[in-house]
Amino acid sequence: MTPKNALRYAYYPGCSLHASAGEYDLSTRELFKKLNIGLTEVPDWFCCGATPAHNVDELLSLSLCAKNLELAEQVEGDLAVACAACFSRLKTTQHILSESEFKRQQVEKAIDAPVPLNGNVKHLLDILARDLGLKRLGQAVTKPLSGLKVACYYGCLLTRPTDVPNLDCVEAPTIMEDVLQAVGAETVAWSHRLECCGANFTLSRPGVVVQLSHAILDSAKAAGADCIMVACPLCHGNLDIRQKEIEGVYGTHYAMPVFYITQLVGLAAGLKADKLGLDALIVNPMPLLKEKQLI
Amino acid sequence: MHTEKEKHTFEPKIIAFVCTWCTYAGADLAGTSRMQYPANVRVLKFPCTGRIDPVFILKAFQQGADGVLVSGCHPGDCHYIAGNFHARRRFAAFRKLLEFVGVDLGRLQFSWVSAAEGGKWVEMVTGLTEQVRGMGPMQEFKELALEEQWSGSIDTPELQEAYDQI
Amino acid sequence: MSRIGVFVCHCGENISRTVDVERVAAEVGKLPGVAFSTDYKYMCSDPGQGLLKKAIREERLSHVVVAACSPRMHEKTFRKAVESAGLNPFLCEMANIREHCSWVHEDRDEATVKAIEIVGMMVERVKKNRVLPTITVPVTKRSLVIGGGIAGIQAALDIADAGHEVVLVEREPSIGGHMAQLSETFPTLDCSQCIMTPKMVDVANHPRIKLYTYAEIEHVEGYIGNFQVTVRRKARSVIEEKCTGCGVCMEKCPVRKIPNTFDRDLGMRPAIYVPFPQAVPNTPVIDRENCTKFKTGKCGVCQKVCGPGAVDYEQEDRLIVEPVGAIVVATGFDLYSIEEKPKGSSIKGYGEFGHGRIPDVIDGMTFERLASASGPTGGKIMRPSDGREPKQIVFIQCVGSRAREKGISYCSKICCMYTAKHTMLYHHKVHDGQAYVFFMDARTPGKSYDEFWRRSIEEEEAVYIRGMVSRLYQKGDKIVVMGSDISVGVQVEIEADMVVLATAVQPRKGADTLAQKLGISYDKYHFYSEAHAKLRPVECATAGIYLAGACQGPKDIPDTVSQASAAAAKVMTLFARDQLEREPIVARVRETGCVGCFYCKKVCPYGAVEEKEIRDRQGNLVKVVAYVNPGVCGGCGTCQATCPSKSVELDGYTDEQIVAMIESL
Amino acid sequence: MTQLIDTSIYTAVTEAIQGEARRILSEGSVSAVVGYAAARRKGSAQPVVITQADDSGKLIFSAACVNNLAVYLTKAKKDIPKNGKIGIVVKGCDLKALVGLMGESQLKREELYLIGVPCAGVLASTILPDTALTSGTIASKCRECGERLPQGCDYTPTVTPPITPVLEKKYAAEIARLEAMTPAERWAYWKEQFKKCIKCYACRQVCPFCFCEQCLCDRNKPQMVETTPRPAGNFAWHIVRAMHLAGRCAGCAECERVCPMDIPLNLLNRKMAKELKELYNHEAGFEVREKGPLAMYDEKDDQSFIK
Repeated sequence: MTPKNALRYAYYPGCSLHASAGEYDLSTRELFKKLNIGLTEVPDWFCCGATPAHNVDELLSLSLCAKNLELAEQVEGDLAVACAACFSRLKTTQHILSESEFKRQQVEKAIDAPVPLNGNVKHLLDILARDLGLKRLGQAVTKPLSGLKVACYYGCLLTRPTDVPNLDCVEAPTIMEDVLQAVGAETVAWSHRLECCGANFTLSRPGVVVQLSHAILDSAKAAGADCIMVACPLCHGNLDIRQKEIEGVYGTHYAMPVFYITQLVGLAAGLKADKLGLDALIVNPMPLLKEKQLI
Repeated sequence: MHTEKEKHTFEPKIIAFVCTWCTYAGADLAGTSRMQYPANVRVLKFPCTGRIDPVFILKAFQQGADGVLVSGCHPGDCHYIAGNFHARRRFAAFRKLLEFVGVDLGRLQFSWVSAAEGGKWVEMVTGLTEQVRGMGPMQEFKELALEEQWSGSIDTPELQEAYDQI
Repeated sequence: MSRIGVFVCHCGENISRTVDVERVAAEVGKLPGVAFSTDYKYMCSDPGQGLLKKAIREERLSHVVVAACSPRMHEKTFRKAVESAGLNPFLCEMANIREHCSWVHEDRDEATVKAIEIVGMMVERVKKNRVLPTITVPVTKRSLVIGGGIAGIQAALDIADAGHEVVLVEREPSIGGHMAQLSETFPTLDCSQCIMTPKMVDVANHPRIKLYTYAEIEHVEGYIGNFQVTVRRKARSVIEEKCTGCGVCMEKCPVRKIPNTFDRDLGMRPAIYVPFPQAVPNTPVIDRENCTKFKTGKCGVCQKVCGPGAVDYEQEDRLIVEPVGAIVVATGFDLYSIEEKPKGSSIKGYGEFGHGRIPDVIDGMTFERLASASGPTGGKIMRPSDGREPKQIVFIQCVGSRAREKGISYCSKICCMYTAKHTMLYHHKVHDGQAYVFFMDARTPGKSYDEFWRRSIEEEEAVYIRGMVSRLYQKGDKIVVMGSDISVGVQVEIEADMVVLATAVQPRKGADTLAQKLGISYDKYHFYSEAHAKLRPVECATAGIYLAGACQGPKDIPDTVSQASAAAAKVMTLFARDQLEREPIVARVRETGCVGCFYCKKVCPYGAVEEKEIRDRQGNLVKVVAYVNPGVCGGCGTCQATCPSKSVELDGYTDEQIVAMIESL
Repeated sequence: MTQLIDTSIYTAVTEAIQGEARRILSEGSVSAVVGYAAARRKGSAQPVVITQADDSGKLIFSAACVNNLAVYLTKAKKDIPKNGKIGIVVKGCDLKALVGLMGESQLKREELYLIGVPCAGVLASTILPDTALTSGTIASKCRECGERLPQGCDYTPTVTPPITPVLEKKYAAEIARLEAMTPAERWAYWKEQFKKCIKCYACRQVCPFCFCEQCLCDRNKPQMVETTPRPAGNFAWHIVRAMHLAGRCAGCAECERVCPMDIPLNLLNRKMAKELKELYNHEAGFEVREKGPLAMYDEKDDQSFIK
């Protein structure tokens, strides 16, 4: 039985977590179970429209998010979001609709329901760092990630856009570092924490992605990181899946595993590799984890 | 171009309370620009909307006004720094009170008209005049003024006769 | 019984075309109290005014209503005429039957009826008008100037040269302000100190300037012509009258490694110091936070070596009250800092530029100190981190300015020009170096300004890149500047040795507190507000207080000096008279009715309401009532509308007058 | 269903008040204590001012202690000895009036000694004083009371805090009913109510906030408000009074209690309080404020009603 004041959330995984980022979904569910945080998937949720919708049709993109927000009202608790793009879109939608009465009316007509503008939308990081709290998170650690040097990669969406009330300081956030330090890892100071990986062009202009993601990998390596941690399936795709391709283009060698936040925190909380989907990562993390005696 | 003026059966009496620096000057500008508006409005000049006591609005209605317009400087433009900000709160509260005792707020209009907005002044005056014309005369206060209150009711013919002679 | 005269003007045909003026005069003539009523072609003409004056005398008129144009047009004219005929000018009112009637209506009948009502309303009003005496207040012909930068110095010198005493108050130990920190000035590249220091010396030597440095404004009371200003002279620990400025104390002070803020912390100074060698006054001050004597009680070297015995460790802050008639506020500016801002501040720092943690990312003022011949490096451009000469230098404009996402949307006005100057200074000193400038627009309005900017590109080889910088980060001993060049649409990266940020001009910290003491208004950034953006740009809405320099908005030196002289001219205009006259439209308190709830005081935008004690003959307190200072009252009447018992009344707009008007309708 | 309300603490409260009054009067720390004493009719109470420690035994507290004593410190204060502090017995609702008066410079906190009363409620004015306090006999204002334990007093008896059942809010319900009407219906309602007014001004006399020495409505140069008890004058009087109390009245409902014609006066005041809460998040009487909601402004205030 869960205690009365336990944390409970409505969970919006987003499309990626049901497809290419299955390991993010798996590790999230397992970690939250381990931490006694309730997650109930929003019934009938669908795509938030990121990232193409808001570039082509504002009403459509707002309505997609608004409808999801409305669906989330069925489940008790704030809305937990894993993907940085979904998070950014849902927050932005709330912001735009609370600023513009006109747009809100349009959207409400489109989805034929009132938009819940005051419901809290929270990224997993926020839940771990603030709702659960770094102290309680630290207490849940059974295997501290000591000796693991991690480059925390926020990407461009997690703290943006600037005018929407969001997760942390737009240009100099620390929330990822805070979480990882709480579970015993070492975080490196590096330059490309908030640069874009090029996700928007993943399919249309992969050359751009290779160039941008290369800069990120290069910078992480230069800062002495063993691995990169992300909180966005799109970033993950570019840094992990394309790593080999980038190495080929630039003639470099990184072998830099790219973890989801829930995977690293899960590891520290004592979850086994199979519960974290570590085998789904393209850049094999096992040599590194073995070297650091974390597995 | 002179259009044939429409004759109305009811000409409402509109009283406007305006500040001298913005709205009065805006009304002057409407004049110098030879704009046209209904002749129903009577303008009372105040230094600032901050000087306008809610009692004046009440008094205007009691005096037979069918509509009242209160107008001053836009926020931030007050010649006296903040008089219009104080007025804004005062009237926000007062109109709620009037509404609660049954005054139709269609008869009470507030606006910001700057010294450059002669057109807006015309719009405000014309709009309120037409709106009030549509609502008909403000009977409530006028009827009230006609009623008498005695310690007893007029229930004898003698009293009625005496009353009628007043 | 009133004997009111009504004069209806035709205004040529402007009124009489739509209003039957004769009928108006006839109808109004029937109103009780109206003794005389007539109409005339042009009331404002000489014969028209003559008619008015003659009627006042012959008909023994007590009040006058002129039905003509807007009072905004001719009220002064007719009140003057009435006064010359022996009546108090405030017994004359105008009925506006032109702008508000004949010009806006076409139907002659309607317009005539309306005109009759308007005039009738003013007749009822004028009956209640009272004789209002002109208010005069004496003028103390001394001026206070707050701030000893170039604005304050210029204003003080101008006022003092005109023969009036000036009290100049400066917060720092020396006057000079930011201009004293600059190396060379655009667009002529003359050395800032060379043109500044003679003016500073003039201030020190001027017989009519009383200079308080290391002093702040504690408290301000009073109103135009009659301010009482309390100045806090902070404890300097050195007696100014005794000190000869020999500097031995500074040489012998054992504490030597305190970063000098004047040099943007690049140079060091002792604990007893003057901020820079040309300081005025040349009297040192002890920095008590860092002095060993104050920290531990031991030391006392400076006192021992001081010949005249000027060092006084026991000195305390002193409060001095100065009576002045006018105040010039010239508190200047601060520079925006890219460091992380405390929580709650609406203005944000720059995380993308490292929040100020990259040592070779400096601001423009620090570059000025590096380039200054009297600066900490003797004018050599070096990196703060390792002292090397930067070979690739990047200047970034609009850091904080025009940056809505950082909370500032205005343009800081001076950065385009001083960045151009910086590229020139750099090129003159580092011949093999390359300067890059990231800019949004080059804003160079001003005499010889655009030519100057072109020169930095065409002759001094600065590379201007139109675009913004997204991020700076340290890579080895280089700083990587990631930016965009929007003219060609590409991302650019420059590995620089040093980055100079043209940070935004902001009002001085504490500008809001000072404004509250002075009772002047300020905008959301805390720049002080002028009375009118175009027509009264150096006056505050509060009478007797004037603005000079960057405290009112970002300004370069020529603009600052012009405004300072303008403010001085305003002060001299005020001082040209012995007494001030003002329109007697002020509030008065009816003390019998006042119960001292002070709602009036709470809403007064001018701070004109004071508390006044009423005592009986034995001196016992009967009650405390409100008192409106007529010198300060602006005449808005907000107090009267707020007073529950209507115990405060605005002359010229009394309840009686207004109710009479409403009842006439 | 009528519920009995527990007033058993009133005995202990009475003793505590007596003890404290005796102490402060005999110590001389106050020159007088304003409180309640038993009146002639069985179970009834009336305001009393005592200046001798020996009279402390007269003081009581019961469900019949309805009066807001704050009024005795304003208009009637001339009759109360001026030298030194004055002690006063206050219920939560009375305290709110005192707090308001402090904000309006009419009283000084340091000149008062506040004896706070934990209060389970008092009787409605229409109920005989000797009646038991129940959900049927309790005063309307007590139904919406949120301050049963006055805060920040100099002395508060230590008793078990009163527990009063949650009761239906009559004012809130009545305001909602009126708001749902058309303007014409509301006008008709208030016209009937104000018609009854005989201009006795009892409402003004009993109100702690009507402290003006000369009321605006008594002035005749100019006559802003008609003074005769005709409907027109009555209407004006009640509107002006409600406007003057807006943002100040904390709802002691004394005006309504003393009205001989049973005009629901507090309804107007509660309506204004509700509006000011919605507009400016202001509630009267919780802290001493330098400025009330109508003596201040925010540049961002709502102006949707202004064209």
